[in-house]
Amino acid sequence: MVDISVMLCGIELSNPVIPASGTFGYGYEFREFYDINILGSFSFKGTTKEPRFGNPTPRIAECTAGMINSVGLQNPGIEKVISEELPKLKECFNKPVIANISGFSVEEFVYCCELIDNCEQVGIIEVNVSCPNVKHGGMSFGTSEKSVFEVTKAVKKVTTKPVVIKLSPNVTDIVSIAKACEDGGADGISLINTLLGMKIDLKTKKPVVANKMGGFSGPAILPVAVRMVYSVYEAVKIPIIGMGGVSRAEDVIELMLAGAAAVQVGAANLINPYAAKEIIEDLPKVMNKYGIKSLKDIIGGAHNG
Amino acid sequence: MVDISVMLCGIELSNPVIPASGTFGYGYEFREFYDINILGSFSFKGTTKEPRFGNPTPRIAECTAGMINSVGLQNPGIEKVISEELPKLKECFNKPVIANISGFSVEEFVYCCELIDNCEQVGIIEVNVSCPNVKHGGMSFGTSEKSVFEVTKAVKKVTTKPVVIKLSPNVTDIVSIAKACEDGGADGISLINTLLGMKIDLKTKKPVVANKMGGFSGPAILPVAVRMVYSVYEAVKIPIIGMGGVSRAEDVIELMLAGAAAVQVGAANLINPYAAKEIIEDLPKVMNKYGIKSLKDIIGGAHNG
Amino acid sequence: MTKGLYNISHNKKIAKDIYEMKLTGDTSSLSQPGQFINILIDGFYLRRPISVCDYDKNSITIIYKTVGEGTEYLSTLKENSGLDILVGLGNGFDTKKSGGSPLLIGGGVGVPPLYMLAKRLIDEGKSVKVIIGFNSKDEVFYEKEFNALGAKTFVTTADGSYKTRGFVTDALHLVGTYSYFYTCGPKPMLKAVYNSCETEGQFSFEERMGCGFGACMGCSCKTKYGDKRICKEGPVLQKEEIIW
Amino acid sequence: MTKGLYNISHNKKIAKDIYEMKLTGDTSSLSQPGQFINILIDGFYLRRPISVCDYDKNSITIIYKTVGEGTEYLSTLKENSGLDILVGLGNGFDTKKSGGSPLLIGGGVGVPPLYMLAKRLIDEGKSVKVIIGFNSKDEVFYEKEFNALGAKTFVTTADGSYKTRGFVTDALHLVGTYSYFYTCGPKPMLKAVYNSCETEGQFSFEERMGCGFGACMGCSCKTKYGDKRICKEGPVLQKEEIIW
Ligand SMILES: Cc1cc2nc3c(=O)[nH]c(=O)nc-3n(C[C@H](O)[C@H](O)[C@H](O)COP(=O)(O)OP(=O)(O)OC[C@H]3O[C@@H](n4cnc5c(N)ncnc54)[C@H](O)[C@@H]3O)c2cc1C
Ligand SMILES: Cc1cc2nc3c(=O)[nH]c(=O)nc-3n(C[C@H](O)[C@H](O)[C@H](O)COP(=O)(O)OP(=O)(O)OC[C@H]3O[C@@H](n4cnc5c(N)ncnc54)[C@H](O)[C@@H]3O)c2cc1C
Ligand SMILES: Cc1cc2nc3c(=O)[nH]c(=O)nc-3n(C[C@H](O)[C@H](O)[C@H](O)COP(=O)(O)O)c2cc1C
Ligand SMILES: Cc1cc2nc3c(=O)[nH]c(=O)nc-3n(C[C@H](O)[C@H](O)[C@H](O)COP(=O)(O)O)c2cc1C
Ligand code: FES
Ligand code: FES
Repeated sequence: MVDISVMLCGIELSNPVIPASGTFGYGYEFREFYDINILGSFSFKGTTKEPRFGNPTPRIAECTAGMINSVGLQNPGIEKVISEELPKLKECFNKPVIANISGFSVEEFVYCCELIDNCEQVGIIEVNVSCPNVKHGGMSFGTSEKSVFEVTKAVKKVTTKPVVIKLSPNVTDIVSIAKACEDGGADGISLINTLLGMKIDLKTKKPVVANKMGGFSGPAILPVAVRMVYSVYEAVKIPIIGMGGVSRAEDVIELMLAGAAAVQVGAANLINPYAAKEIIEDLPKVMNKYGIKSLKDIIGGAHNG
Repeated sequence: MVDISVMLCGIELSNPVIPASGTFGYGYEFREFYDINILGSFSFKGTTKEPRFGNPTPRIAECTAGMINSVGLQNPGIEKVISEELPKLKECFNKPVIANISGFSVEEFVYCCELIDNCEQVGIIEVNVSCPNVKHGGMSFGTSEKSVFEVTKAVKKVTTKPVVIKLSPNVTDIVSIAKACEDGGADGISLINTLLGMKIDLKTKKPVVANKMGGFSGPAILPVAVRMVYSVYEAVKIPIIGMGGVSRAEDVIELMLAGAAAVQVGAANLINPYAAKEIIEDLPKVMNKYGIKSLKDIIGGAHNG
Repeated sequence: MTKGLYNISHNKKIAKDIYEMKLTGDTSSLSQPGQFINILIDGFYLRRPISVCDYDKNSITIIYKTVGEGTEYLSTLKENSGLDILVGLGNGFDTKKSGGSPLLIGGGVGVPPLYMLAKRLIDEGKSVKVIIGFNSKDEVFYEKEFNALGAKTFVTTADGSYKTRGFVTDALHLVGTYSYFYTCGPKPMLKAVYNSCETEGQFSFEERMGCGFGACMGCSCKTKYGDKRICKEGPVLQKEEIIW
Repeated sequence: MTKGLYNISHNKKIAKDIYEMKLTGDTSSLSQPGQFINILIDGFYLRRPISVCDYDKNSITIIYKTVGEGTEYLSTLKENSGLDILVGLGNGFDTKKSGGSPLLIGGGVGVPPLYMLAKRLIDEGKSVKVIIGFNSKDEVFYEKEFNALGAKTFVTTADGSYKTRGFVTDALHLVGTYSYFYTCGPKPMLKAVYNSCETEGQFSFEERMGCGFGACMGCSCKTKYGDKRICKEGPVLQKEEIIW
């Protein structure tokens, strides 16, 4: 018998597989497909202070081995998520959930984290710093050491829950940014959010998505994710949640060898609603194939020797 | 009859298709496959001041819809390229060639460009600033506005040939870096070099390439290339050579709509030695399908309206 | 919703660039006309949403147009190949509101879902009239099939090469009165129908989709009753809630 | 080098995890034993390099081991499917230097290219001895085939389950004298052969490849005669030039 359980920020997960924010709604919709309690955890749709409709449609474009989305953080706002979505979720999910929080100013992040702090269903807060920092010229929070440090410090002050900062891969130096999060007191790092990408329709000769560019994810980006997890693992002591292109148990193991303590599955859920379930079920088989007894033992394994 | 010719830095190319540096050797090896004079031009293997063996092997890893290489600029050094490779090339290629130059200090770039300036076979110098800047802590030249500006200024002083700066996509703000090149006097921008990526072998549990990480290219990266070409096109007036994942005529058109004046084909040449030829042959057919009369007319077409 | 492997029992051209495909497999998750399926095509990352044209206990009929690489490839598939499909997506048309004499208006590949709808309405004892519009004669399909159901069917072609010249709305004066309408087709057509038909009615919309089952928020639209997902609370919206 | 579509005329298991495949198509670009082909496999980005085991006017035989996803998939392909292949890659073995009684030493999937080599050497009137090494009895292949050519063939298995126990070098004392040697197999084996065989000889190497035809510099190695590409100036190197 192999052991697929892992520890993440002091929480024992029955397995490392976590549906990624934005690809699993607020969870209960997937209970039509399977008992979502089999999941390690899941990260709910990016939630902001105010309700947001998000970007105009079309919001989706297809690419080779991946897709672009420009959903633009559509969500009903943190208050409604707490008053309506979490109670609905409670009925079908009895594990700690990951609350994915977004904002356009430090105050917005703080506001959401303060409210979430009281939700006992939430085990970890995942702070997505890829949104444009409206107070500082629109470059995202996640692209400067200074602003990730500030955001991390600020949210850590208002919550006792573990805070994981989710970083954008669209940066020159992911290692320094991850270190700034650690310095700010982060309890973990989520890597990676989507790559900035664009698809142009040859028929209309215009970008496919109305917002012109969007977040590129899917199997195509896995090598970038592996590289970033590997580099950050060497620089920080806090755990890393790896993601980007995971669509099978092999990819989970690859990211864990690079240094991930747990792994999120994003776009794969959209193509196959059973993706996360199938990955969990395949893990023991693939572990046996590669002589792995316990997933806990392989975290960062690619760095030895 | 459609018109597939384009202008690049004052040179008329019979078509926009240019094999990318590092995937076409010094050219004459491909004459075994077809008459390489059908190419718009081609960019020869990245050449440095000193001869280089490059990185240890394995240097190649396979990814979904792409590959990682860590060749590490293996080349016989600029002197030998000029004395041996260019004369051999002359016998099979009668068009201006693009000289791809790399270096680890500004002086090395200058040294190579000075020598190349005398080669009448060379139409354009493509300065690859993705190599680590050994004098400044190892981050590549291409990741800072200041150093691309410096390199550009320095090489422009020693050559009268058009200078195109080839940028790394592994940066937070490609637009500012491209602008710094323009400010430094660059005659064009090549976009994009490879993404930094990594692949771990589940059997050995180690990175596949000896150098651990390497340059990720192939169809998987096209959306990133399109996005960067699109963004840079809005910010600079000099022409852009687009590349990254091009493997068919449709991709050429997509990059040109985004803003590329010409397009390079990299990894595709390795999988199919006839790739560039087939793309050139397919262009008229695909142009007809999408109602395009002249390629010159579509450059940046996705920006209108 | 069910996910399963479906077998192609036929895949044949029925008009210019238009194919009819019959798939065998589990149809237990289908209930309403106007629902759709989401097809995984080898070599393409996203699934392709296609409306159910008809179904029975163990087969589904769809009609699709080859407009891009995915549908081109689909049209090359042979009988007995299998396809991974999500079945039973979307809300579908509500036949309860139809009144006694509903009008169905379809344009191009908006026509297929109306076939199952016409069948259902006729089964419910209603008198059904149909307007189906195409670009030109060689693209016309299913006129015979609608007539065979007992629905009085009017055809328009934009170039006048067959029956009434013009758009679907140009045939409205031919159909007389109707109690309600259902429509599916390209957005400009839906808009014209919205402006021309005075009864209440239902509209089926298209949108680029990430998942097709409500997970990604890729297909959202604003309505007077709040934000809806075309794939989940749609594709069918009520006339009164639509914001153009 | 030629690029073409080759037809699988058979694809059968001949030992544990070992398959023999026969491909029909243009072989005009093959000249030396020890050359290789580079196979495009559906769904994989890079081609897979595999040595030519034998060829004639219009067919090529290869033998491959299922070690990963590409070769696993290859083993599932049916007769008459087509494969896009680059043929005629690498320098191959030079038979001129062999002397009258060459020894061929192969390990695992290093054995196949030696088959064509043995054939050629015997055609040239030379007396050929062969040592082929495997992990265990169920992995042994082509012993019969080598014997049928008239080559005196010694087999080793690492676990001793068949013939001589040990590595190929453990059978060296059985073969007597030889004029020259040719070897192909895993790197540790090549190194052992290098250290054990005193005549001159040729070594066939493997390396991860980007292109297989000299364009990418992915497969370079240092030799005493300068940098070489395994795919172009190799895979066969002369003993005297090798740097380990
Ligand atoms: C609810 C719904 C029902 C549909 N029913 C039918 C039907 O019954 N018959 C039919 O022929 N077509 C139908 N369509 C349109 C059909 O989905 C597209 O024609 C098809 O996806 C095009 O795929 P492609 O690969 O050929 O085109 P490409 O343009 O190559 O596809 C690229 C991407 O864009 C998406 N896309 C392109 N056009 C559309 C579109 N019009 N709507 C949504 N996504 C699109 C594709 O799904 C794919 O992700 C329906 C669409 C929706 C949303
Ligand atoms: C010149 C040459 C001749 C060869 N001849 C034979 C032969 O006759 N029979 C045989 O069974 N094998 C031979 N090999 C090894 C064969 O190429 C690999 O076993 C095969 O590529 C593995 O593919 P995979 O998808 O199953 O493995 P994976 O590990 O999934 O492949 C991943 C990537 O690594 C590459 N790779 C993995 N192992 C090797 C290897 N040993 N050498 C080079 N690339 C590798 C693959 O080509 C692919 O790009 C030869 C290799 C070379 C270089
Ligand atoms: C449709 C869609 C919506 C997403 N929304 C969010 C979000 O709201 N918050 C967030 O942090 N990440 C969001 N992401 C990013 C994913 O959580 C994940 O980081 C990324 O997609 C990479 O993983 P993948 O390649 O497995 O999709 C979204 C991704 C997709 C595809
Ligand atoms: C094997 C290989 C070697 C390369 N060597 C160089 C080089 O020497 N100089 C350079 O500027 N780019 C080099 N590149 C980058 C390519 O020129 C190109 O920018 C990149 O691969 C993206 O294009 P592609 O996706 O079409 O391969 C190399 C790429 C590959 C795959
Ligand atoms: S397509 Fe994903 S929610 Fe509608
Ligand atoms: S594999 Fe490309 S040069 Fe040898």
